[in-house]
Amino acid sequence: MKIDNEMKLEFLSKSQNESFARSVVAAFAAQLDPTIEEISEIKTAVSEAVTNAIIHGYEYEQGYVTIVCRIIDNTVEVEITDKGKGIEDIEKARQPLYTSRPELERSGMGFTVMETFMDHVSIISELGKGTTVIMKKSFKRD
Amino acid sequence: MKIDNEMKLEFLSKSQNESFARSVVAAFAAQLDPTIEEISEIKTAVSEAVTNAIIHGYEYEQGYVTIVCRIIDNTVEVEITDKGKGIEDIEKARQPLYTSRPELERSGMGFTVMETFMDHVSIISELGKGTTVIMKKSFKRD
Amino acid sequence: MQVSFETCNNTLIIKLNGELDHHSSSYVRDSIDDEILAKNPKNIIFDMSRLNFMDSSGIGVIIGRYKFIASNGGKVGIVSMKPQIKRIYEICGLKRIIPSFDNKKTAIEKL
Amino acid sequence: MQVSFETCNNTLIIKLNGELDHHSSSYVRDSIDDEILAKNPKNIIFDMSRLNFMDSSGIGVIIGRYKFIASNGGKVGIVSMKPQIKRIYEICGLKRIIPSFDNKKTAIEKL
Ligand SMILES: Nc1ncnc2c1ncn2[C@@H]1O[C@H](COP(=O)(O)OP(=O)(O)O)[C@@H](O)[C@H]1O
Ligand SMILES: Nc1ncnc2c1ncn2[C@@H]1O[C@H](COP(=O)(O)OP(=O)(O)O)[C@@H](O)[C@H]1O
Repeated sequence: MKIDNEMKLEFLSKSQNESFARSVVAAFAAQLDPTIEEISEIKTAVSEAVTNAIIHGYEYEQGYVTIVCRIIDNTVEVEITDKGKGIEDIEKARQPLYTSRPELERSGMGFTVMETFMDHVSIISELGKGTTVIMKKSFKRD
Repeated sequence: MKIDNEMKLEFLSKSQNESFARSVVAAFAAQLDPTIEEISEIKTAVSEAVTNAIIHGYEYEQGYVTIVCRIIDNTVEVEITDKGKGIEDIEKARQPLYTSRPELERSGMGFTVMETFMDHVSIISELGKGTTVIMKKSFKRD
Repeated sequence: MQVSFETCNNTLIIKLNGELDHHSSSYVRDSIDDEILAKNPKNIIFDMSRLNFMDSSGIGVIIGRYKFIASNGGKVGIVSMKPQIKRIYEICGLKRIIPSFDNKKTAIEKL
Repeated sequence: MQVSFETCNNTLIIKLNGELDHHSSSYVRDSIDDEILAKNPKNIIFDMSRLNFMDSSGIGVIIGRYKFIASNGGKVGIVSMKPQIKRIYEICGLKRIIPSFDNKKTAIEKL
């Protein structure tokens, strides 16, 4: 598997960087000539994972969020990492409607949105160490 | 001096990443509400420095280009680094029309463009180690 | 992100302009809650014709307002969703509790 | 980046559409040189009405074509530069060797 292109983005866990982060991934994925629909799917999935890093990972404390993005053939791979609190029960976290922060009016649908919009979503997490969400999406052309 | 926001971008020294890199810096600087003119000035300056890293720093070999961007008050600070060949004579390199690669139809105006469009440009370089170009631009708002 | 309002009989129309994510959600939430407190509408309609992006944080904002309005016997509708936003609305199951309409006129009539 | 051509008498009009940077410069250079070889024009005009970005790599491309055309006694002009591009043109001193015009008609007449 030859990596055709790669970038890494690190930024402060400030909520104003959510729109910045999703635009950067969209700009990088643009080299695969995605449709407008595919671009908004990636943007939304990235927005969910970055928001989770800021709210749940760092719980609004300051930290760095890292995004690694790779293009391999016609697939974009996005890895979003925080060094925050970690997830105790990944299976529970993935369930639709489950949220640990209902008081923040979270819908509990973040992982469901990521899974619907991307071809593949996996989560690596360790309590007290942090979380990495790995997402992949292929662009099939005719 | 409190850093209000910060990001770091690393990407492969491929020419297709020139437009990606300038868009990312522009998207990050957008939080200072720059004018369209100011945005195109930053984009152009970043494009010059990133192109230099790819052509002169890595001489088309594969390497990583790093951009660190900081917002401090109403100033954006951009640091563009390569771990390439380095610059022997920085003063000569800064001169308008000087280029070490005329055979590539380089105009030798890259540093002049950076200096015109940004408030401050400094260069740190070591032969065989690489080059960092540091640029600053303030947005004065009444 | 901008939020503006219009009132039509006992219905408050909330126009969202920009991108509704976690960052803009607190501003959007506060603006709407202030207006609901001031105008005390029975029903509310979200006009999304100028909303260019929304993720599940936006769904949280809508459900929050829905719960309040519904608990007072009112109804909530959404009009003019762009395709990306319509998909989020469907995926998140909002469809089952909040009807969507093509335009404000039908929404006000049918709510 | 797209490059298209139009010929008017002995003048080749080169329309640039997109962003002219180092990445797109080799494609732009090759397209233009092939066309010059095929049509052998006396003068050339760069139509920049649809060029949205240019840095000093683009200046290198223009100067390269200018040198070839000028060495054969021809002239080079530029039309319809957007403000950002006009500033690069001025900063890089292109102004002294290549005149700029508001539109193609005046450029063809005055070149
Ligand atoms: N980066 C993270 N760090 C720690 N916990 C997380 C992270 N991402 C998700 N979680 C946990 O998984 C739960 C479900 O996430 P999600 O489906 O995105 O819903 P929501 O963000 O609305 O709570 C969160 O409530 C949180 O407990
Ligand atoms: N990142 C870099 N690494 C090594 N050399 C560089 C770098 N940036 C600039 N230079 C040197 O400085 C010279 C002048 O740069 P510049 O003004 O941008 O003009 P140009 O790119 O057209 O040559 C280059 O020709 C090169 O010799």
